Amino acid sequence: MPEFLLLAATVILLMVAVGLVRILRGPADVDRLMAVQLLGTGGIAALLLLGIATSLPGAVDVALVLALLAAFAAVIFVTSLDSP
Amino acid sequence: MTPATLYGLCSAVLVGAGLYGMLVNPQPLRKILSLNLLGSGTFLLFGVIARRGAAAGLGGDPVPQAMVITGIVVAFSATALAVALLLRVFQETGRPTLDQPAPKDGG
Amino acid sequence: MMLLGDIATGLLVSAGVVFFLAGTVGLLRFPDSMTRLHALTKADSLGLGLVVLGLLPQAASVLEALKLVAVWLLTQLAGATVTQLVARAIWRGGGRS
Amino acid sequence: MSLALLADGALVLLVLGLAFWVNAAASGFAAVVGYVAFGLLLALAWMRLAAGDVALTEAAVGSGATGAVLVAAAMRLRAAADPPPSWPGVSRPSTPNRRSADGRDTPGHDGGGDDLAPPAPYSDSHRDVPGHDEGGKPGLSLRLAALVLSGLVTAGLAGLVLWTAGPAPSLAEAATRHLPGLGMGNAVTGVLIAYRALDTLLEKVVLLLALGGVWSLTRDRVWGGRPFPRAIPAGNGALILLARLLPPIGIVVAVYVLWVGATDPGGAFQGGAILTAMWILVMLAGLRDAPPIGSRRLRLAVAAGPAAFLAVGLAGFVLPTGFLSYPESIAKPLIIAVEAVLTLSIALILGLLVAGPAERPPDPAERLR
Repeated sequence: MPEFLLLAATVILLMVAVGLVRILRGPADVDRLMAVQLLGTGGIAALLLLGIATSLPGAVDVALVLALLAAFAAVIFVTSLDSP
Repeated sequence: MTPATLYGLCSAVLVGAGLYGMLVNPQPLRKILSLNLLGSGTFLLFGVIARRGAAAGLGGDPVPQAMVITGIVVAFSATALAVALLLRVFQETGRPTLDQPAPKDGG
Repeated sequence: MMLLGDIATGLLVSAGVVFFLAGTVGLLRFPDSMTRLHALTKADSLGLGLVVLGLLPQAASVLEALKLVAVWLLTQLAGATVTQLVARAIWRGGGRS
Repeated sequence: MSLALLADGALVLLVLGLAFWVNAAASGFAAVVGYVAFGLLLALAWMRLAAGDVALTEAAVGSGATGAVLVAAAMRLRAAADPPPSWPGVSRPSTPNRRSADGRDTPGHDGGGDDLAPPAPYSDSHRDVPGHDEGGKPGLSLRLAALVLSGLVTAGLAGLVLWTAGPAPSLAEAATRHLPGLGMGNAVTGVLIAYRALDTLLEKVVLLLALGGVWSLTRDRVWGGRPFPRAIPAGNGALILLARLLPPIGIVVAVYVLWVGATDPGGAFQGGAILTAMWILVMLAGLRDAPPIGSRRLRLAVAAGPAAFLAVGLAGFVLPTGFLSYPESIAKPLIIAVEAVLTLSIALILGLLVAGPAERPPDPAERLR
């Protein structure tokens, strides 16, 4: 089972990495933001998979904190659009 | 190759990339970013050393890890100060660079 | 029993991976920001949701399982808000390069 | 095991790719966004290095708080580089030229930048100078030299990593030996609060100094006022919902992270940074305004954390144990108490650092306090 979970984590990481092409290409800044958002979710998923596969202590806690802060960058982006 | 060695090589490249960016990028904001890359690379090197010092049932040596935690917080405060300075310069001059505003050729 | 849990994990995590794939492909291939946002939300909610659901049988304790569900709920909340905010920004012309 | 190495390889590739992107991106905002993603992945890398405490810190401070400061800065600089042509419902944002013109109301006090300030009160004359996205790249020879230097540094470090592949000298044994006496299971927290408490104390002082530095960049006209250019109106429904729902959860998670820090990854920094994020969120949603930096209560609160740490440390002189040491019988409650105070003070200082210097003049009533 751990092998399968590790494989899934690797695949998700690689896929999200491909999605990062959006950061490169843009064209708009919101597109870049979306790529980071996807990376955040994928990163959380990979972290959970890795954490459970290799039973790392604290991995789920780190995922919890990442999930809590997931909206943070986007909120700052949007509020600075409204009031520079 | 062990994972620790892999991350060690990663940290070496990060330090190099951060150093290069800091030297070459002309905009202060980018220099701040590169400095943070350089710092992250250094921290990661500490992490690798800590990982290799795993003993006493711990996954890594806690002393370098604790130092890195201190380092991350200090790096954040340095970044906040640098960004505040940059924004203040920007407020004064209307330009996000440290160049003199007059010459166009220097650009 | 253990086997059944493992099978469930395999199926659900694989389905989650598929939704991440869909999100990535959509983010890359869809023509404009609004449609890309749509693709993103699929990976956000369903992808992670299925992965979490699949990991539940592997959780070491009830507390860990609860934390897994909490992670998913939090990303749901964050994802929904971000989608709303970003959509508003696109609508109002924030999609400048 | 090789599969785990594959996952590590994918992670390292992603981290390095993002690092190169941060260096090479065309616009400042794109680079900053890359940096936020970079920090997030670095937290995963720390997890893989069996450093859960560091991963938490990196997620909360390295990626979260640093990312917040950088995104906000990039947005401000970007707004200057190309102001939005039309922005329905929102008045044209005040440009920096405008602001610096305001700053000239009090020449002499403002100091320093006067000869650099644009001559006219407000003109578009600076529009056609190169924006921050271009700017003078150094010449080819200099770039080559920088490349060689960075390459040498990288090669040196890589050689070091490969050459010293064996187990490193470790203080893990020594660190774990006395943990039971402190009533703790997490060696990293033990190092931070007990063995190397002086570092942690001085780090608080560094945070205070940085805050002093940031505040000293306030213009005289608005000294003692509030951060952010103007009060943020509470208008955006989705954001307000998030800012009402998330902070209670965040506070619970922060307390959990602080509490679990005694035995598992977690602690004061991580908990404090989570609280900071919640506070910033509430401010950005317009539910609470930022505090005026001239307020005496605020300053006392800022100083309270380091002061409490120092007081406990000095108490060690009176009791027969020594500076910054804990009497063994009450070590655990004392450490938890110190950590709780530290968490609050860290949250406050980090939040004020993210908010930045004051940009609005204080209310007359506040000025009197």
